Amino acid sequence: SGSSDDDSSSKDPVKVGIIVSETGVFSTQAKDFQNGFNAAIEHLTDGTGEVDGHKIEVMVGDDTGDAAVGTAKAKEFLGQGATILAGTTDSAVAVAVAEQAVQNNAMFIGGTAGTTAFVGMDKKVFGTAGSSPAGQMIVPKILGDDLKGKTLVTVDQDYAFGQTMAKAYKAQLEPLGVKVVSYLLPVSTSDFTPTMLKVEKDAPDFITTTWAGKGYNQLLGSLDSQGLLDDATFFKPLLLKSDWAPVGEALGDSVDNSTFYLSYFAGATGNEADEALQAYSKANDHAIEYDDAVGWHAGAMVVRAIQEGGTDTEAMAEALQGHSFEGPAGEVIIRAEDNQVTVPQFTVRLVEKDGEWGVEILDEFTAKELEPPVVNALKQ
Amino acid sequence: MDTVLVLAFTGLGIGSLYFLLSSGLSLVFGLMNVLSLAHAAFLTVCAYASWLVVRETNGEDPTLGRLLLAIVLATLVGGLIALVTELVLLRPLYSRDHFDIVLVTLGLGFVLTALISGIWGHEERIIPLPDSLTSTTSIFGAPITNDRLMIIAVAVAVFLAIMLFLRHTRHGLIVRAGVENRDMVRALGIDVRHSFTLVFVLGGLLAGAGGALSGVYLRAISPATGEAFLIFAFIVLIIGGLGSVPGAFVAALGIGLIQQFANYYINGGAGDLLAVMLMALTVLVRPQGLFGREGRAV
Amino acid sequence: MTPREPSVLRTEGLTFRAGGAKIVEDVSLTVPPGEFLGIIGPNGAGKTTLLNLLTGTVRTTAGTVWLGDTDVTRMAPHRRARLGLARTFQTSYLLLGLTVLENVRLMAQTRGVRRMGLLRTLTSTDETLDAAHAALERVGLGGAATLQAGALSHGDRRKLELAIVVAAEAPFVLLDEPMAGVNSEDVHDLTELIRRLHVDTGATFLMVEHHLDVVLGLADRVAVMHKGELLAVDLPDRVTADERVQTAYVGELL
Amino acid sequence: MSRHTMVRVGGVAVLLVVLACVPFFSFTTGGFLPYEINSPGSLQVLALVLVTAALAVSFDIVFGYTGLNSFGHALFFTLGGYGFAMTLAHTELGFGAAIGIGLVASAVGGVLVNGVALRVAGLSFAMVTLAFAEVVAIGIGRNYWGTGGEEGLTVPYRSMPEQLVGVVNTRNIYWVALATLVLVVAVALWATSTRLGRIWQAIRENELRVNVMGVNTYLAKLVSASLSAFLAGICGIAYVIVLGGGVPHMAGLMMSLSLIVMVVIGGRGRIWGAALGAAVYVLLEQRLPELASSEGVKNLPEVVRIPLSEPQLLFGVVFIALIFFLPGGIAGLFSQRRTPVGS
Amino acid sequence: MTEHLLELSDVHASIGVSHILQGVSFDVPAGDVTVIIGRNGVGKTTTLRAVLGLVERTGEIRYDGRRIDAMETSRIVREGIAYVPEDRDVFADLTVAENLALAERKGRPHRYDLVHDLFPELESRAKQRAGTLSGGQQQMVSLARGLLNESPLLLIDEPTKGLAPKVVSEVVKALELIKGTATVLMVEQNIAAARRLADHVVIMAEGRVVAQHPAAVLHDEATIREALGVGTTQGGH
Ligand SMILES: Nc1ncnc2c1ncn2[C@@H]1O[C@H](COP(=O)(O)OP(=O)(O)OP(=O)(O)O)[C@@H](O)[C@H]1O
Ligand SMILES: Nc1ncnc2c1ncn2[C@@H]1O[C@H](COP(=O)(O)OP(=O)(O)OP(=O)(O)O)[C@@H](O)[C@H]1O
Ligand SMILES: [Mg+2]
Ligand SMILES: [Mg+2]
Repeated sequence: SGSSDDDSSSKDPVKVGIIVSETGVFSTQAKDFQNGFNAAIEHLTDGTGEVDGHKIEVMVGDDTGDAAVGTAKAKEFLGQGATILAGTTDSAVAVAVAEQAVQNNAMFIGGTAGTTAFVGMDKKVFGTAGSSPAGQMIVPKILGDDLKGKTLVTVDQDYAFGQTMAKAYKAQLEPLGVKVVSYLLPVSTSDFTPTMLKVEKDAPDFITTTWAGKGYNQLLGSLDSQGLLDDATFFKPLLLKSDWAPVGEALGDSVDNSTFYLSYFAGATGNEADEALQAYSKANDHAIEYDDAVGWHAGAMVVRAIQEGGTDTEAMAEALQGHSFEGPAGEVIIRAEDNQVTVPQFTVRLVEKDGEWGVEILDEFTAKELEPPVVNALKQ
Repeated sequence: MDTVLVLAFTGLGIGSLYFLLSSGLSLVFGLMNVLSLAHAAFLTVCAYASWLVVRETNGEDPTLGRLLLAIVLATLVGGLIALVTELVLLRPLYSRDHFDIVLVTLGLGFVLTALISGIWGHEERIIPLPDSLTSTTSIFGAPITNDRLMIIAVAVAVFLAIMLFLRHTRHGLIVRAGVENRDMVRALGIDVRHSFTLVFVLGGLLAGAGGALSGVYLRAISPATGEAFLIFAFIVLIIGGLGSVPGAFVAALGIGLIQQFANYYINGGAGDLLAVMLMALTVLVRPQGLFGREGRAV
Repeated sequence: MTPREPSVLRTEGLTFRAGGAKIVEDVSLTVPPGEFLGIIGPNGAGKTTLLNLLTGTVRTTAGTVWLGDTDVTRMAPHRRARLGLARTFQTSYLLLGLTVLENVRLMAQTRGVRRMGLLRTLTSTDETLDAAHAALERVGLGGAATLQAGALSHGDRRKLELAIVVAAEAPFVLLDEPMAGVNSEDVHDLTELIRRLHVDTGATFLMVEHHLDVVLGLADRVAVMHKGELLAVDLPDRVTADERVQTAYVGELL
Repeated sequence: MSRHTMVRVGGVAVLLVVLACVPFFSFTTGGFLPYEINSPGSLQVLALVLVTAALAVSFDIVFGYTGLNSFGHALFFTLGGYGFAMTLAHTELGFGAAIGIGLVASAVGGVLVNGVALRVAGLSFAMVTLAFAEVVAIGIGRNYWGTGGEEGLTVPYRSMPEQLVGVVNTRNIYWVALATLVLVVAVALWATSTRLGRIWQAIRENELRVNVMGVNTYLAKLVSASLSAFLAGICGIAYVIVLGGGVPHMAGLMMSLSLIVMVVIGGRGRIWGAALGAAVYVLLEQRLPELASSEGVKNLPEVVRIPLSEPQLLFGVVFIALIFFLPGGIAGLFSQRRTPVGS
Repeated sequence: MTEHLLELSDVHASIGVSHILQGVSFDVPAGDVTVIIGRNGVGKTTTLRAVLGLVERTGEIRYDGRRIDAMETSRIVREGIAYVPEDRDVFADLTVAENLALAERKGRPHRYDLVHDLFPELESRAKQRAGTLSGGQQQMVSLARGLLNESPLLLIDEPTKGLAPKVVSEVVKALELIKGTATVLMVEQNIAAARRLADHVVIMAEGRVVAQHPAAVLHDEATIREALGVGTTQGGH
């Protein structure tokens, strides 16, 4: 990365490589992430795109959901002198890109990827989504008090994310006296009837799932049609808005006594960032999703890193550790010990109004309340 | 007892779906000796077709009538794509190595699947079902969802129809002979082209029905819908015996049942691995499959 | 594995059944080294099947096959071939996508090569090449060496089958209707070729053929098969004189 | 040495030198590659191209040369790559041992899987190999056996030789990829030019004929398939080195099927054809998204935009066109050695 | 009714890049048996296949006065031409009965009596898969398919090949019977059989017709030897 003194800007620019799945399975999330990111940069630099004289030069690459393409993109950007890489929803790509950043002394700020791999991975690696298991800290709060002797049934996909979730529920809830029964089923499961037969025998008080993508509709449908939700409380995280209606419909009448939680939706807090994000999105004709906030967090972290660290990645990373800031969903905390990023969450109900499904806030939980214990501290 | 019955019916349900998905493959393979790698893509396209029909005819309030209409139209779409494929892509290649046809279907599979994701994206699309299908019927006291019963009934009907077609028309004979020696069939005064087209279109219709019904079964579809079943269709074909429709029927139901019971009594997911193991065992012990004929003549 | 030179070829109670039908039934046959045995019999008598049983391309139901002192009944076809059993097929069975020369050369290189020899690279100056060319010359296909086998006419394919057997330099040669489809003038030439091969190599020959004059001209003895059974094995003129052979096989001569 | 051979050997030598020197050149390729040809981004893409070309060559041995329709080649690629990655990620055995384990895994897997699958022929063989490959793909997806699931399995960079870590060392990774290709091509060229290689070709034509010539055709096929599997294992290891970890798509159905596409595009049964087909394929796969997301394309009507943003669509169309109009693939343009003949 | 049921004039045929028939012209008189002889590889089979449109061909081919050289094979056959191919070409996977059933042409009587009379084997083996038949039995199936319909013109390629002597004479007798009702164009290597059946002889060499003779020529050793004998061993291509 050569410097050019005679440039109009007095200081070196900072190159940020954004890697997202513009094509492939996660293409909607890619747009959201970018929108949130750009909104944050615009808002936090007052539209200049400069921080203390450092111009933020953003390069965007499509990883197509393929780790090989993502890695090549990462090398391309690093080779061009990028000091920060950010983005992507696909865990396989995100981990591979983060690895490249680490090897090359660059900073990495993750996107919506559900992986836990970033926590404690390296000083310069940060998540933004407050991903699992941090996201699950909200669960005991949903379940309420006096959990002794209660039973929770979890149904998840049998792959890394689902397996992590199943473990997390056990670790978190069994000390509170909850009996946790976990079912891990193949991602390709298309018929949940046999599992439901077993769940019925467990006589659960609570049922939850993080099932995403193919099959969740079926899962919810059979929970309802087998009558399991008559006696048990159902809760689950909410993701894309386009899922709200199908989730609501699949649950039938049971939707009214089910609880959902999510990290952001437009207008969740009405704070400055929230307003700014909404304004920016409106101007750009973009419909806000939960992961617009994730992009915002990444943008805010980039701005903060440059403010404090200039172009020095060590200093950038240090500036983020232990830092907290106000995002569209409320205060975000970056823990110094393991770079755990924790975000606020909301519990909500799904309600249908005039054929449109929306959410009604039940409760808000600050990041502080939701911080998970340190499991994988950074090696100093 | 209830559990066993429910498991048996869900097993038969998924087995019937496997049959619907593999019957077209089996028919086309058995008669034309073409392993259509585009079959999975046909399924997907037809699943989307049924979704479009449901959506366009106001999916807000799904009724059984609309759904049936969607299934019928999707089936026809399957036949239509197959027709075009046969006329444009396959017909010019019959005089060539059979494998070239397999390759063309592979390419076509790429194209169709990519087209679907290009147009409608990768997200899942929901197929809303009427209550009459999502509610259950009690069979010997076990609650069975009606959509399963419908799929089982369709599978049995399709099986019988295929057997009738093979027994009572000359087309099966002509195509089998045509695969061996197309010139000789022509030299007997028979225009083989019609029969080939007909059989391939039948395969397409079956893919259409299969695609639409897998939408019903899964309640949601995505560009990967067809591909996800391909592996099971293959397993069914190998175990049942390549090209034997009764073999595919028995193997499909068998695999469906075994899968459900294994998933319940061993653990979720054991069924998939067990199915592959059964296939390996079949290959070792009886390479021609349950109903396959031993080695073709040399 | 021992034979790779003429020794006694013997079967005892050789039987093959398929689909409930007796196709070859209890055939016991002894062919002394170097003999030329003609095999005749009506269509479907089991002659080709007998050859298939000898080469192992069909699995024996009962009985035994010996090459010299070696019981080869359960041996795979390729192992029997390595013992020196070479054959032609009734309908040509060739590597149609390869050249005529490569068809023969493959046989030449397979013969006698030790396992490791398989890893030697082929060069254009290879002894197998000369052997292959020589074999092609012998059957009169010298000019067709570079053609693709698939482009040969029917009769020429029969000659290529013979060339492969020539290149095998095998002590046991099984010929299945070598003259079928060969034009009548070439029949004389090929008959002479086979006679010379037999004399030159001293190999044991078994030949199934419907051209009676060819069989009678070449064979030391003639075996007659009928409905899977061995009716008789005898000198050529005695066989043709046999009443049963006359009615079941020869019929009225044209 | 004949003149013809000398020209060929000379040509290959020049090509090798040029390829080896790529990291020292610095020019742009008009959008084919990102930035200068020796920038890390370009070298990375080129390394992927080279490794995939090697993989396609290994596949061509079994598919093009021996005529066995293997639909599960990705399995052996995965065994090598994951064997290597898992050893590094879960043990302290070190880099050398990891390579050894990767090689053994693909070799043993090759013999066992093909040993079973070769009991059936033709399209059944295709389906059986595919099913076996799917089991492994499923297992990896579900994070069985410590495979890391759909996140892949990152190789801890501290366990890799220093020379292979970091963007500055991308050129070394490029050379590893080039060496892999050279090795695989050399083995493939040698193997197919032996008598055994000729036997493979003959088996493709008519197995029974070869069998009665005295060849144990089952064994010959098994050797072909296993050698091919072993070479795929080598490519798997190189791929993991290039990517810095195992990724689940290595095992996927798409990988096996796209190998078929690559080899057919390049020309079945021609070593350099397979390599070329793979190169074209990977280059397009890597670079088309760039084109699709460029401003110029974004504003185009859908009929143009969709195909460009879905590379599979283009491959499919090109592939079909090739089968129709150029059955010998790209290599078929330059030689008529394998014109199919109806019988 | 024309005097010549089949007329070929200047017929050329190619397979791939090989130009195999290089201007074949001859006529097949109605009601008679015409036999083509010639060395292996001169194009006899290709000539029959050209008539049927089974190879790429140019030139003029008339059947019963009508041009058939642009017609699709199955059309030509339905005009009333039956074909018995050289390589038997039975459908190995189908049974004997199915093989025969495929040959049945609509609107014509099917002479199962004749066929079963000639080859009783086929009746008893109706359910056997044709691929498992012996070589000669397959030849019988192939002949039977050609004889099943009452076709005005029969194209027969080496009918006696691979048949036991007794069956050869039976086939010859059968063809003699048919001679009255149909026109036959056949390739035959068996000179004895040819002598019995032929009314006319066409001699081919190197993709051309070199002579057309009355049947008597078959008794002329010298001409026959010249047509079939010695000289270059390699056929034209
Ligand atoms: N699977 C089977 N089921 C019933 N019969 C069979 C089967 N396989 C072979 N045959 C019969 O076995 C007999 C022997 O056939 P083979 O080919 O040995 O005869 P061949 O003597 O060589 O006759 P040709 O002279 O016609 O070639 C034939 O009658 C054939 O129909
Ligand atoms: N597929 C092909 N490709 C190229 N040339 C071919 C092909 N088939 C046949 N030929 C050539 O065409 C010529 C004529 O073949 P044809 O089969 O008509 O000969 P024929 O006179 O019937 O010979 P035979 O008496 O051996 O049956 C032969 O020289 C042959 O080499
Ligand atoms: Mg025989
Ligand atoms: Mg001929």
